Parts: sequence; C-alpha cells; structure tokens
Amino acid sequence: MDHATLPIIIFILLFSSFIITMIILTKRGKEVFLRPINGLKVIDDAIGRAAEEDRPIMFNLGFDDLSVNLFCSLAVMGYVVRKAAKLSMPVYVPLAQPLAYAMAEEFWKDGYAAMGKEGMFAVEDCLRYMSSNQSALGAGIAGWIKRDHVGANFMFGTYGFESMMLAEAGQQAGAFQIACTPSFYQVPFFMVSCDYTVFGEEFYAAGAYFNRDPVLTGSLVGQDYSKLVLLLLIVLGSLLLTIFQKHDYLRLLLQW
Amino acid sequence: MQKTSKIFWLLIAALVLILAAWGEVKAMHSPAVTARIADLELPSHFIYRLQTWVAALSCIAVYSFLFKENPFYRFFEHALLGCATGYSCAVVMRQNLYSQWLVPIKKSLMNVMAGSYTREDIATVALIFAGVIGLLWYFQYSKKYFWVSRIAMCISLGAGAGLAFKDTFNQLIPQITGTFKNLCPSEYAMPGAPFIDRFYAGCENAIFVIGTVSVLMYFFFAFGNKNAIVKGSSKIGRWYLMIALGAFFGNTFMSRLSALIERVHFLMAEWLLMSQM
Amino acid sequence: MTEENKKRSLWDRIQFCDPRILYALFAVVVIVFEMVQVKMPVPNPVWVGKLYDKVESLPLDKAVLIDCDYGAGNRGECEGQFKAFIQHLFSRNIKFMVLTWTTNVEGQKLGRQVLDEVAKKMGKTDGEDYVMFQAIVNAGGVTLQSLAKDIHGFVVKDINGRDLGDIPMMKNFKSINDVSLIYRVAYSWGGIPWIGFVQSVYGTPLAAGSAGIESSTAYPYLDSGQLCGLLAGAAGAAAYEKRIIDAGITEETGIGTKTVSVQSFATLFVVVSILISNFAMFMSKAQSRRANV
Amino acid sequence: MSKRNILKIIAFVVGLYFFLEYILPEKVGGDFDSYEVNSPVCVEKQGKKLQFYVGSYYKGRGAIGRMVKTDGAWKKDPLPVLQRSLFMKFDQYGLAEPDCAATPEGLTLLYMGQNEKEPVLCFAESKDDGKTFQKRGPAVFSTNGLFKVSENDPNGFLPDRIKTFAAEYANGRWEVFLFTMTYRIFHAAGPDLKHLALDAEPLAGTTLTEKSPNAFDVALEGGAPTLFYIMDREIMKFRKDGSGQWTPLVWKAPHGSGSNDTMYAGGRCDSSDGTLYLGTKQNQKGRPIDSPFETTLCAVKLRDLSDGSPLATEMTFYKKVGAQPKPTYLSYGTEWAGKFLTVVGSFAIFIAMINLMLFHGKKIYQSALNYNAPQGEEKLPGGGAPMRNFLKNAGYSAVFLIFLAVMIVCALKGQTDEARGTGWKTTFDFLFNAIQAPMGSAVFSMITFYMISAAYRSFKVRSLEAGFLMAAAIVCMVGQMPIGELLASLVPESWKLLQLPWLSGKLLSVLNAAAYRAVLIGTLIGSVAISLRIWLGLDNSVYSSVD
Repeated sequence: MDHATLPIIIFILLFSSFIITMIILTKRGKEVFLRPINGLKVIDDAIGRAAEEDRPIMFNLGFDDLSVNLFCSLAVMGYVVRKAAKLSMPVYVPLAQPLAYAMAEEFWKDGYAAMGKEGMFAVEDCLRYMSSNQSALGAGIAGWIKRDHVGANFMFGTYGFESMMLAEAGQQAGAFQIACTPSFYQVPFFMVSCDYTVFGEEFYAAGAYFNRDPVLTGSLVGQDYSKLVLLLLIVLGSLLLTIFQKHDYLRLLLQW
Repeated sequence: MQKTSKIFWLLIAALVLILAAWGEVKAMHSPAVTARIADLELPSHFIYRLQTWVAALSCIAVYSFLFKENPFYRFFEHALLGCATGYSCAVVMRQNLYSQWLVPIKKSLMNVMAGSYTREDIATVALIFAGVIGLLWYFQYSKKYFWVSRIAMCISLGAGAGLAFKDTFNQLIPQITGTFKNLCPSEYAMPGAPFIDRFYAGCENAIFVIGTVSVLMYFFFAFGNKNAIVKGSSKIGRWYLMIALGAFFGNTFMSRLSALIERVHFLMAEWLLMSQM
Repeated sequence: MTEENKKRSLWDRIQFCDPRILYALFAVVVIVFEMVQVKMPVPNPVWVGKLYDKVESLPLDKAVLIDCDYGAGNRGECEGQFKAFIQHLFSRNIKFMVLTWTTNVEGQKLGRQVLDEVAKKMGKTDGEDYVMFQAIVNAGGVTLQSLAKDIHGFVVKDINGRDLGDIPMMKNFKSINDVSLIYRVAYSWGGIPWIGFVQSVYGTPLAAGSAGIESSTAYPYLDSGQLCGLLAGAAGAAAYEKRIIDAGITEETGIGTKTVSVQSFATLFVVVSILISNFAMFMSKAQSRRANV
Repeated sequence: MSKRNILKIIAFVVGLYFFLEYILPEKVGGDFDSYEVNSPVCVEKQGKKLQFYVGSYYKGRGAIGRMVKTDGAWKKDPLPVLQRSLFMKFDQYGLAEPDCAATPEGLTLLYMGQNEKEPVLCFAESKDDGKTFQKRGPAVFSTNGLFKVSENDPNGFLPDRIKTFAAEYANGRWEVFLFTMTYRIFHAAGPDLKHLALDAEPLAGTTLTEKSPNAFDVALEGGAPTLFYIMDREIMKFRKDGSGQWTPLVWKAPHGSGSNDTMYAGGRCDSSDGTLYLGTKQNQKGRPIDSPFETTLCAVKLRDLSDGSPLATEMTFYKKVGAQPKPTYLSYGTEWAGKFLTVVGSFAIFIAMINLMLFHGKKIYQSALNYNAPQGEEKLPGGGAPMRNFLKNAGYSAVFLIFLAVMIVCALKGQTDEARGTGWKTTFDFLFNAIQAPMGSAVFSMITFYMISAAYRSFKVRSLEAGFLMAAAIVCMVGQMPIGELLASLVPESWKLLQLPWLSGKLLSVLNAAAYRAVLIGTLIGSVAISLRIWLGLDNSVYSSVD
C-alpha cells in the first residue's frame, strides 16, 4: 500500500524491537550462542593439511569494495592469517579493489604480528592488487594458484563469473577449497568444485562468528527471531486454510 | 608442437579471409543487405560494410583473449570503455541535467520573475539546491574536505534506508500470504474436480509449504542446534536448495549460450552472409 | 595426485582432455546449426500464455508502460521479447510508453532501433501510438514514487526533445492510474523495485521479460500474484513469437525462435559433455579400484 | 559534535521523513475511486437527482460513491457511502453493479456483494437521501412458498447463479428481474426484499444469444413497470399485460451516438419525471463525442424509445485523469524529494568518468616524462626505442581518451531530431553499432567458453548433493528447450513424470519457488536489519574513512 496498513506497522515495530534489543544486549556483553557453520569448522583442518604438504594458502576477498561484506571476509581472514602464522605458513591475498588493499594489508600485518612473526613474509609478494576487471582478475588469480601450487584456497565475499575460473583452477591444483559467498548465482559453480560451500546468510553469520562485532551478531539474532515469527505465521496460515477450506481469514487480515 | 599450432592458426585465418571476401561479393547485390541499410538509415553500402567489419574484428579481438591476452584485445577493450563511458555521460548531460533539471528551472524562474507563479514553480526553483548538494560529490578529490563529499552519500543512504521498510514489507506480505496453501483441498474448495486432481493439488501445496518452512529453518543461526526438528528440517532444506541451485545453474547456461549464439548469428549472417539474415 | 603421474588410461584422457578440443567441437556445433535452421516445436511455458491473454484483455483507454533496460549482452534473449511484445501491442492498437534508465543507456539505443523498425513496418506514428521517454536516473524507490504520481512533471520531455504536454497521446496518461500494465525487459527483472513501490501500491499488473539467469528468481513472485507474466530467456521470446505468428500479426520468424533452435543443440552438447565426463570419472575410479585390489 | 555524528544525523533526518510518510495513515477518505469507475445508476427522490456508482482505489476493491445534482452540476461526495466489510461474509472483496430505487421509507440500494464464492445479491437502506446506508444482507428468493436460506446459498432458492439483476419499487411491490449465468431471465416480486416470490419458469419470448446485455433495468414507464435491456444495438422491452403475464414488446431500433460502435450502456434508468435517464459509462472503443478522452459518467436522457431517435447525452465529467491516492500530510513532499534525489544521483555519474580520465591522463603524463628521461631513471618499465616504449605504456590510455571525447560529442549532437541525416548521427551510430554493442555482447558471451570447459572438467557427481544439483540443472536446461518438447512428444501423454517440459515447469514453479521464497524472506529481513542499522547510525563501516 502507499501507506502502511495496521498489520505492516505491527510487523515493523516487532522486527525493529527484536533487532535493537538484541544489539543492545550483545553490546552489554551478553554471551550470544551462534551455531557453528559446518563449512567453517574445517578451516583449521584445511590449514593443517596445507602445512603438512608445505603448500601455500590463498585467501580471496572477492569483488567487494568498502562494505559490510568486506568486513565479514576480513574477520575470517584475520583468523586464517593468525592460524597460518602459528604454523609459519605464507597467506597470499589477491585483491580487486584499491580501498580493500589498504584494509587487507592492515589485517594481514596484525595477524602475523600477533604471532610474533612480523618479518617472516614480505607484504609485496603476498598481497597483490590484480585488477578490477572481472576477466583479468579471474585469469590472474587462476595463473597464480597454478604457478604457486596452492594447498588451501579460501574464497570469501561476492563473486561474478570469475568464481568459475578460481574454483576450477583450485580444483585442478588439488587444493582444499572452502567457498563462502552471499551471491546466490555463483553458488552452483562453487558447490560442484569446492569441498565445502557456505552461502546466503551463512556468510554474514560467518563474519559475526569470527569477529564477534556486537552490532552484527545482535542483528543476526534479531533477524532469526523475526524469521521465526514469519515461519509460525506461514504454518498457522496453511493449517487455517486447510481447516476452513475456502475462507482465508489470515490472508484477509494481513492484506487489510 | 609450437610450430604446428602456428601453422594451424594461419590456415584458419586464411580460410576466414577467403570466406569474408566471398561474403563481400555476395553482399554487393543481396536484398537483405539493402533492407538492413534502410533499417539502420545508413548513408551508403560502404559504411555499412565497414561497420560490419569493425564489429566482426572487435568480436574476434574479444574471443582472442580466451587464448592469450594480446594488444589487439587491449585496443578494443579501451575503445569499448571509452565509448561506454562517453555515451552514458552524454545522455546524463543532455537528457537528465539539461532537460530534466535546467529547463524546468529556467521556465519556472521566468514565471517567478514575471510574478505569476504557482506552488510548483517555487518547488522547481528550489531544485537548484539539489545541484549544490550534487556538487558536493566532487569534494572526495580533496584530502581536507573529504567528509563533505560524504554528505551527498548520507542523504542518498538515509533516503534508501527510510524507503527500505516500504519496499521490504510491500514485497514481504504477499509472499507470506502466498504461502498459505490448502494442504488437502476438499470438494468444497475445488468444486467439480475429481479426487485424483485434488490429491495432486494437495501434494503440490504440501511440497511447497514444507520447502519454504525447511529452507527458512536452514538459515536459523541463533537457536535450534540441539532441537531435533530444526536439525532434521534444515537437512531437508538443504535438498530443496540443491534443486533451486540446479535450476539457477541451468538457467545461467541458457543466458550465456543465447548471447554466444546471437554473436555467431551476427558473424555468419551479416559478416560472412553464409546464413540467412 | 596431479594428473601427470596418473596412468594415462583411456578414461583419464577423456576426463582431462585439452579444453581447446571442447571449444572447437562446440564452435562446430553452433556454426553448423546456425546455418541449418532446424524447424523445432517451440515449448509453451504457462506464464507466456498468461501474459499473452493479459495483453489480449487490456482496456484501450489505458496505456502500457514498457521499462526497456536490456543491454548489448542479452540482445539474444531480451530483444526478441521486446520486439514480439510491441508487435502484439501495435496489432491491438494499445498505446504504450517506453521508459529507459541512464544507468543502462544501451537499452535506450537498442530499444529505439527496434521500435523505429517495427513502427515503420506496421505503419504506426511516434507521438500518436507510442512514445519513448528520455532516460531517467535510477535513484531507487524514490524515483518510482514520484514518477508514478506525475509522469509529465518527472520525465518532462520525450527522446526527441518534445515536451510531453504537446504529445497528443500523452494528454490522456498523466499518472500510474492511467497505466494498465507495466512490462520490464531487462537482464535482471528485479533491478528496479517496481513491486515494492508501484505494483503493491497501485495494483498495476507487472510482467517481466528477463534473461534466463534471473528468471528463476521470478517464480516466487509469480506464485504470489505480484508478477502476472514472465518471458524467460530466448525460450520465452520464441514462445511469444509463435503465438503472434499463429495470430497472424507478423510472418517473419523472430530473433528468439532463431536463437532457441540453435540453443537446443548447444544445450544438448553441454549436457552430453557433462554426462560423458561423469561417466569417465566413474569408469576411471572403477578401474583404479580394480587395479589396486 | 564529530563529523561522523553530523553525517549520521543527516542520514537519520532524511530517513525519518520517508519512514513517517510511509507509516502515517492516509488522510481519511483517500481517493477511493481513483483507479476505476463504472456501473453508474441514477435515481430521483422528491425532485433531487442522485447518482450512485462503483469506484475502486485498489484493483477490485469496489465501494459505492454518491453524486448529487445541485443547480445543474453533479457534485461528488469525497467519502464512499457503502464499503466492503471484512467480516460480513457477503461483500469481503467489494461491491459491484448497484441499482437504486426510491421507496416510501427512503432509498434502497441493491448491489452484488463480491466474495470468494459466487456474488450475492444484497441490499442496504438509507433514510437521509443516501448519505449513510445500513446493510440488510442478502435478498431472499423463494419458489411456491418454500423459504430456505443457508450459508451456502444465502439468496434462498435460486435456479441458477445471478449474472446481473434489475429491481424497481412500484406501488408497494418490489419487481426484481434476474439475468442468470445460463442467459435466462427470471422474474420475482414481493412486499419486501426478504420475501420475494420467484416464478418457476423463466420469462417467455426472450431472444437471448450467448452474450450478456449492455444495459438491463426495470423502470416505470407511464406508471407501469417495464423491463428493458440493450443487446447488440437492439432494445427489447417487456411490460405486464392485462392478465399479469409479462409480454415482450419487441422493438428494434438503432441507438448510440451515431458512431458505428455501440454506446456501452452499463447502467440503469429511472423515470420519475416521465423521461428515462440511462446512466452509461463512456464509450471505450472509439473517440468520445466531443469531450476530452476521460472516464466520464453521463446521465443519458432517452426522450422516447419508440421513435428511435438517437439518445441525447447530458455530459457530466467527474473523474479527474491522473487522480492519485489521498496523501498524508507529509506526502506532498515525496514528488519533490524524488526529483531532488534523482538530480543528486545524476551528478554522481560523472565521478566514474573523472576517475578514468585521471587514471589514464596520469599514465600519459608519466610516459611523456619518461619519454626523454635518460636510460637509467625511467619511472615506468623502459627498454626498447623511446617511441615504442611510450606507445606501450600510454598508447591504450590515449585510445581510451580519444574514443571518450569522440563519443561524448557525437552522442550529444547525434541524438536530436534535426541531426537525423547529418554526419554526427552516422558517426554516433557507427561507434555504437561497430564497437559498443558487438563488444558488449561478445564479452558477455565469452564466459560461455569458460563455462563449457569448467562444466566438462569440474562438474563431477562427488556427493549426493552435487548429484541432486546436476539432475535439476539438466532437467531445467533440456526441459525449457525445443529438444525437451521433441523428447516429450515421444513419451505417452499420461506419463507426466517423464515429460521434461512438464517436469521442469513443476521443478521451477514448486520446488525452486519454495526454496527461493525462503531465501527471499531471509534477504528481505536482512535488508530491514541493514537499513535499520544505517538509519539509526549503528553501522560504522559506511563512515569508515571519516574520523
């Protein structure tokens, strides 16, 4: 409607209160349970395997510029760099956006500094700005994977058609691949060539799971409660319609 | 191996050139070409053939990138970038800024000067303020006043956030009420339908509702990890998602193939005139 | 276990063959079936028929608003959908307005070429039976809100620079209430939030002609009634063209029909190649299992 | 007050305006009849002429509005007099086809109440010339004295479902005619609308084709109730003869406003001042007589049906072309805000061009410096003859700038009408049709080759899930192609599951729709969360580069 009807106003107040209260609660330090994402539990095994075979690790940040998606990917990258630094393994990070290069460099250095291994690897040959043209980016990274015989390949963030080139190159090089992207269209290509694929909203959950940012975690939990309300509405509506065969009162109520 | 592939490519190039020359001869007197020239309102046959040749070369340049990045491709890529950027900026200059902003402001300014103006005229004159805000975008090139450029972004972001509620709930409510499905339609719900049709309709509705509910549960993060129902249904949800992803993959192929076929049709029909226009 | 040190059995050679062979085979298939236009029975999806019947039942005192936003990349699919639709509108004397966006100026140029060509063939005049607006900037929902309320005040001029007020046809169409159907031809039908700001507010029926990729996101909206028709990819264009040829509106075979007949063989090639590669994988696994047992 | 807080406040205020404009309810009495107007009916009450019509704001939600003729001009009430009620079973989806009759107690308005079953003939009564109505529910028909009213057929005994109806109150009795779905006319009469005796047999002598009548009404012509209807430009009239039987006075006469198309007369007529007023909706087909092309309501004075003279028309325009829903107090600003933000957006488009020009301009400038720099201190990769080196670094940037400049000038000059034949238009068309369009689609289609090699090599069924995905993909691809149609014709009709087009249709419209609908709900709730965080300033990633 041009203006909110009564049911819509109730929904707006309900969902906003869920999200805002959960954000305030997590800001006050209330421990919030987030179920672990199955694809991310195996990150440690992937790094361990690559360390055993002494093959480098690559972390792709996708095509995001400064945005929520980039910060989620950087959170996971921080975790991976710290794990790799402990096993003194290099982490290559190809980049598609100039602004993302600056932020990634910061996270990369912090990771190695936290494990006391600052000077072990040179920033120039680990972090490289490839190009913001999709086909050039895909070809460049595919070549890099094959040349350096990457052992574990992580692909986080949003991707276009170049997702196919990365996934296929990694699969060819026999790398252990984990993909985590909110872009729904590239998931089929990741699904068939990666060992684990995490998609849709699980990408934001991954970001929240790793960097524990109260705003992101709180709003995720708030969204869950809102979705639960909608789920119950769907179940109730279908049951009501099955009982009163043709009188769809709940639909009439919602479409006042 | 290197030498043979070089010869192989030279042979291919020679064959293509012969076909192209033969195509030119055919183009001289083919009615389809004259019709095409009339459609595109081109002044002469030569310009049409030159245009077709340049278009064909640009396609070959793009496909040559598949094998190796080469200067031929890079030339046409920069030409494409120049044309695309130039065309959209020209359209913005003439059709948006000039005739949707300057012209109405000039007209209503004339009315205001002449004294006889309405409420709309004042509102249009006030749009000059929009131009001032628009110019703030260009402060991003100055280090000191970088934050000023963020004002224009904030106004757009604020408006986007404010309107997101309307866009979201206007889409969401029909989606929710659309999922209220009759799981076992009776004679009363579907008058005159035999039992078997009603049974199929009931199954279809049940599959639909179970699908939506189980995929919704799959995307729960905050609770339900130990609850058996949520664990079971999110497994079912994952099967539904597999099928949806399969449909996405199938349709992605359809689009890419039709783009390639359109290009091959252009090369074969308009350039080499080997297939019917 | 990279492929070099694997025993080069027949199945492995098939599984890891050189991609250039694939490209060559695929190119041959496409070129051969491009030259030999095989006559194929065009599929008839449900939602194409629903859109056709919707246009048949449109009232004459309202106009149709076409949002032409396809690019050079999906001419193969969307140009056929656009051309077939305007031929159908012309044949039923329904007036329509073509809207284009600055964020994709190719849509304006390609749409105008097709529109001028069809109008010349069917004897329709610009300004009387159809009008093409000048491009407008997409600033999200707020653009649609003010466009829906007052088309003249927002768009100001048509593409030839004439004021909308002086165009004879536009005298009767001032706001979205005078529009009987919105039809969006684009790569991604959901790119412009018509549903959130116009379809659900004013009840104006919305139909979509989209590239194949994005058509799979339209089915929830078709099921809930927010979309009243969908032409999915080149197959959708071919189905609509078949309907207007059967109705005798035009004789020439459309772009969609040509594309779809070649596309079915290309699709078959891809499907067969996937099955072969899977079969080769199973055979080579079976062979290696038999080898080390 | 740090700069970041100022920006957050600006975003909050702008967002608040649009949020409130959406949340505030419409001003009472929104333009309920701004979307559609039809089926008017005129009635005369003690010399005052009234007209009722159905107006709908949202497609299909009809409400009944009222117009009064005061000193020669029709004046419209802003509010509807009768609306649908949510919990009254008969008219949940709106009201349609009203017919009004003046009775001693006041006005009675009969209408077809729309609900999810068949429409129900209901009526409402008003004491104050139609300003307010009280609903009385459905009219009840009975045959030879047997009353039976049930929830399934509230109208009591009816031979068939009602398509349209006509009713008149004359000397103490109600005369009601029903035009049924099977093209038969039934007559019913009774003291009041809750006790109407329905004749068992339909009216004799009705030559009805398989079409519904244009106008169908009963009126008092010279005091005697006369049923008349227009069917395909023929007017049929029925009047009760001496013995109480309704005999057809067949009278065929052309009518309409002279244009060859029929005058669409969707309304009723009333004859209190001796002449028949027939409310009609303006002719949809041809151009109307002389009025601008608007949806108009007119009361047509039929001077005399017998002499066949064309109908005189009395025009009343009342629906404004371009009417809009009644805004809230904040809504007047949304149009201006739309233009404001669109102009701000159009300024932002030049940034991409400026960035590219700066980038390529810098490359050319540095290569020029490097051109005559001595061998050792080149800033860019050197080697080879200076000119070859310059071209290698700056050549492509120069190509970009040249094409940019040429395209801007040609696009500006070439698109206007007067430039149709000139060189500008040809160069613009040349650049577009030779470089931009073909390369755009070539780049888009280039990925097909990657897909084919990736599909062949890495799409292996390694897990059951990948197998499901593969099967769905193949069914979807082949099912929507003519190949699927060919294969389907080999399979017998009844084996639906093996017909790929049917299977891919079901797969897309049931399984894929259900799964993607849940993903959609998740994304919509996600966008509510993100916009809430940006609006309330909780999200700092957006202002990351501002201190």
